[in-house]
Amino acid sequence: MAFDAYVKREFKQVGTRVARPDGVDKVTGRALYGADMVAPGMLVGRVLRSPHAHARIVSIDTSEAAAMPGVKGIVTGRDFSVPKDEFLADVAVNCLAQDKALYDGHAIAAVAAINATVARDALKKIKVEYEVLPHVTDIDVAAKPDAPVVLEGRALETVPAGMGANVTHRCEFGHGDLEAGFAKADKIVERSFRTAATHQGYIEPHACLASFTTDGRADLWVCTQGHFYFRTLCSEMLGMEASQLKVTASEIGGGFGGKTTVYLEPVALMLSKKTGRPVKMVMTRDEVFRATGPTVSTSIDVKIGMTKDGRITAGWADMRYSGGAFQCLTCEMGAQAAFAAYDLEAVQTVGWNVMTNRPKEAAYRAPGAPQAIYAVESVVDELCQGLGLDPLEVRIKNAAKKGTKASYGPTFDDIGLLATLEAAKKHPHYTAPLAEGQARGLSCGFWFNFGGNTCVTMNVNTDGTVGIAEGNPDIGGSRASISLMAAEELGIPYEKVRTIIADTASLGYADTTDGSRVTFAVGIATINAARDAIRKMCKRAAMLWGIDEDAVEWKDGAAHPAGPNAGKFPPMSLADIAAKSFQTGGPIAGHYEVNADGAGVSFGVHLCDVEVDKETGATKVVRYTVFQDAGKAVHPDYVEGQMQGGAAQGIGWALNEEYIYGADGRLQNPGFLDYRIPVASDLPPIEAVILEIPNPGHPYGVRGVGETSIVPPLAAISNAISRSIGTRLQELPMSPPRVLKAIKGAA
Amino acid sequence: MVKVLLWGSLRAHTDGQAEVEVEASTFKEVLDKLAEAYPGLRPQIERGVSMAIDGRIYREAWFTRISPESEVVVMPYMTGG
Amino acid sequence: MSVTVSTTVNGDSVDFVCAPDETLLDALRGRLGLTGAKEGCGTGDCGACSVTLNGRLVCSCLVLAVEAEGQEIATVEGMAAGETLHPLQRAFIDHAALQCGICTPGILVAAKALLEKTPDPSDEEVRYWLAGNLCRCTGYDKIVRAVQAAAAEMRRA
Amino acid sequence: MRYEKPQTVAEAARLLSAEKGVARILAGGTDMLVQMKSGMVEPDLLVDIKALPGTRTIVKEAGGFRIGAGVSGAQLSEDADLKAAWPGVVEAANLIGSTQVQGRCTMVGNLCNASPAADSVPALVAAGAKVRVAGRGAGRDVAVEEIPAGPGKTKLKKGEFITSVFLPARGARCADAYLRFIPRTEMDIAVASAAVNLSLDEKGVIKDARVALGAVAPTVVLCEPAAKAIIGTRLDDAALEKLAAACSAAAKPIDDKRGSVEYRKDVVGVLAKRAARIAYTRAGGQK
Repeated sequence: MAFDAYVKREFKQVGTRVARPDGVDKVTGRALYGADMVAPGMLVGRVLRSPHAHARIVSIDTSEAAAMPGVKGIVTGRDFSVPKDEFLADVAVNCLAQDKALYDGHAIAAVAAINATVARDALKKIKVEYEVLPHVTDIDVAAKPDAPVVLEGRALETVPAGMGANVTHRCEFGHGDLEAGFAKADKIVERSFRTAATHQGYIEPHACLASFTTDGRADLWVCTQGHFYFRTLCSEMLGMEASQLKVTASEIGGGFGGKTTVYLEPVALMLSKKTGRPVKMVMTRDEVFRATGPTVSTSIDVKIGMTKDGRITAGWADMRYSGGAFQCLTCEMGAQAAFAAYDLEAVQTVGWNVMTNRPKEAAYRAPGAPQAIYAVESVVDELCQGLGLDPLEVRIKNAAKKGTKASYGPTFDDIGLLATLEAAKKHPHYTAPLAEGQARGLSCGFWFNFGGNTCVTMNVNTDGTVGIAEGNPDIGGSRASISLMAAEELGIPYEKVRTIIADTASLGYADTTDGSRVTFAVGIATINAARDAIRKMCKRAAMLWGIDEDAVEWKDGAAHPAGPNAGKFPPMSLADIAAKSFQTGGPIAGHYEVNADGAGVSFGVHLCDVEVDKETGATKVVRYTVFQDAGKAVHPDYVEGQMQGGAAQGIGWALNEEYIYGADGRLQNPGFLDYRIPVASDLPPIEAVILEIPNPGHPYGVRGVGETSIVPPLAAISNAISRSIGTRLQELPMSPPRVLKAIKGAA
Repeated sequence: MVKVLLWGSLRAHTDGQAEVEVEASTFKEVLDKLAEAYPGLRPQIERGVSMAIDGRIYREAWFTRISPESEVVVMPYMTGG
Repeated sequence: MSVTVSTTVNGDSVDFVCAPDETLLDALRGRLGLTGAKEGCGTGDCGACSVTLNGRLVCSCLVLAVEAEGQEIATVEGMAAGETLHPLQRAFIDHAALQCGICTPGILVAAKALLEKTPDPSDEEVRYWLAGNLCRCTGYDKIVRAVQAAAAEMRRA
Repeated sequence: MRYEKPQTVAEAARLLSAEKGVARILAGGTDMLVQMKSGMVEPDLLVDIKALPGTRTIVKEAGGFRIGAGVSGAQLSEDADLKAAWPGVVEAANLIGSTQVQGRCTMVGNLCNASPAADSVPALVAAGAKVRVAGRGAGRDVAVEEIPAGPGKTKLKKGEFITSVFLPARGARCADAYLRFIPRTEMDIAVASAAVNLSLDEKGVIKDARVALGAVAPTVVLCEPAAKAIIGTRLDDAALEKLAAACSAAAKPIDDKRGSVEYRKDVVGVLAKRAARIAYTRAGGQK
């Protein structure tokens, strides 16, 4: 049974702001990230990448490079057999191109050499003959029947006949009678939006160290969000058995979804296999931007009808997403999320995927939702402006709540949207006077959250301390949260618990750190592993007391005689029981394995004030407040951190971040200089208001919090800008040239 | 019998019906019966689907019990970042 | 053709051999095993490799290792005095000013340089001083608070 | 690659002219190392000029300031006299890159990197600054605007390099200012920029002015019509509008990832107006 019901309780430790266990390592420079590991005899691997957006690879001549002193091995796509499974095949082809280079930066070949200089020089000696093909990077152009075809034959059965070959998927959601709904509206607004592809922008580039031995075993040290999934992908690509590949997750320098798939890792393993030496590969920042994880770029039409008093009568959206040069199903998430915040009688969303000569999409924090909700929330806001209605009241009036039939199908259980809206309404920010030239915007946001496969082993040490092994790389402080939940359940101090992330050989499978799942799902496993250990400890106490094990209960970190024996013996603490464990049957450990469900959806509301320089089009965010339903906040500091961090990424997306392609199909801004993520001086303080509406699907009421916060900023800022300049932009980012153009266009 | 709600684009394979009925008592049985009764749904079911049962989303839990009065909604396989 | 460099790192005299075009960052990480400074971009845009060179805050990816000859380098590894963390290091833990932590060493070195020059900075001064240190996780809010808390503590000391 | 750190100008000149391959100067390195990393430049010889006499100091000379070619932005900001005399030049130099980059970057490097968007260059041009060029022969002093030849190119000959920049003496009622536009608050390359240097008479009328524009042409633009637009005025609104129009007209920018032609032409005028107001106020003019 994969479902653990919430039971109301008073927490002693959960909810406190303890120091994170990896804190000292991280402030002293001791923490080891992907690029920080070395191995004796290690070689350096580098990748040769396509300078073309789309080209047939006629030939690759590696002979000259291979003959260079210091070059120990070279691999190309031919060294890998392409898996039969289409999804895996795409991942493999993305790691090393087969017959075509599909985007600027697509990996073509890789070299292992004695040092970085030799490796770099060797790349220059690899001769690749390309037949340059027509390319397409714009989604609307790519969707046309006469567009250059990125890959043939990739359309699913979902695509109607007559579409262009780049259109690979269609999905549709919704309910009710749209026509009747629009007929009831007093005002209908229909608009088209475009959003640029953005990058997760983690500061740590992808890095790994692979070591393959001649007996077919391998070790991989890698910065990843999911080392178990990396093991699956790499072992399939290298034709290995999973048990022969041990993957260890390094500390991870940010992921946000972008480190959920492999790029360098199978290549490093293959180079190590070929050379018989450990191979380290680290991407440059340029490679990170050109070849890894941007979001989908989108083109979205939205139509919404509203009555004079602010009731939404119907909502419709058609959203084209491009996940780059491969099949991509993210449009499904966007099409489901678009209207999730509203209680609607008639709603329909249609999602499409269109291939373009861009890098393969990787998940980015609530993948697909920010774009869809930006478009919907912009139109809702325009309706409020047009009808002279308060945008917060309109959202309260139409808010999805318990019993609402969600636009994506199910009926909502307990959800926190109304609570966040009411909190925003009561907050001083909403009524604070605005300075001259400032304007306020708001938006709702939504994300599903997931659970997934999780294993936890909890070892009770003989000195009364507890070690936890879990399988999810810690991106934002999850070891602290897991230790807190263990301490709470066991009734021992937080300081007595140490949580580590086990390698793939030491623990059962864990799904990737994604879908805002870790505190939720690992939490369930941890609490249950603790309960398992407690059962065992009660049994040991019963043996020591010579009473029936059912007559023992656990409270405040100790076994107590209960029932007829109550009070007969002094309580026996965890440390007392642990100290005698060798004499009572051996070491004590608790275990739990689960594929957790019941994560519970999450809503947020963001309020922001902006100031637009009407002569330059520059937007300054002057005040920002995030309201989010977090369920029980296990470690409030890191819950706030997720809310603030997501907001900051959303602000960057709204204002300046974008993939810019030239007419030649090459990425123009593959660096932090021109891919402009927010810097400290760009942002105001970001206030985070946590609402704790317990998730009925978690024993402590925990909900995922990591993703929802990136969803609302796009529309919140757009809505504020539109109120500041008196006209609405329909394209992201709202960079100064676009804003100035809109101002001039409106004048 | 369980009423199963299908998302819009799946209805092409059920003669336009948004809701179909199958004889099933678990997640897995729902999918098996759907694939049997509506072969057009098979490719999507093989790609993976989630299922919301009484408002809670399950990704793979084949043996989750479903009662005749349960609200059952088939959804695409959920992914996150 | 390699060059021998004699320099001082965190108060210790060290020698290493490097290529003439090798960056100080690569030498610190690769030759001296000081991996606290991180390479986030290699072009001076992210600040993760921040160190001080004769007390001046620099990106070690934009300094050649040979330029360190006879100079004094300070890195994050030199911030704590034995078991005692620097007030900034403690404040970053106490205020949850890090999530993934990859930018943390660079930010700590930069913030230390700020507080040595400006013991009582405004929030705006902190934000502008740290504009060259990208953090993608936190939205900077808790970082600014942690720097201010450490600054207050250091002023009291 | 060879790395050399000569102790004399003569030795540096000898090294540079003797090199048959690609020779480059290393001062702050904040552009050079980026170019080396990207493979844009692969020097055979790198001559570090920071050990040459006078390259690390700011010295008063003839009432003005001689600033060594190795003086960092951070050093400039710490010189109170220089800041008081040439606030626009110092603020322009201090806009280059981050705090970290300020620890190393130099105005001469900014000039010789020859980016049209270099922040310190319009301010130096507006200031009427001169650089001292060394080479095999005798040194010569050259106006800053004579150095850039186009994006990435200077008019320096093989073996020549700049050892210092000279900012002239200031009289009363003089001031300069520099503004640039970037999308973020920091860390970007200028999309457009404007420097204004002016002097007032006792009544607050502008006697003399120099206006220089950045990032709107292949090289810095010394915009005489813009200066004329404000000379003889008290910087009234009409004069400011004329100034902006003259700057927009003189701008011959390109469309690129950082901005469009139209945007740059607009914004350069806005910046010139704002910079002029700052300079005017600094010079003691009343608005």
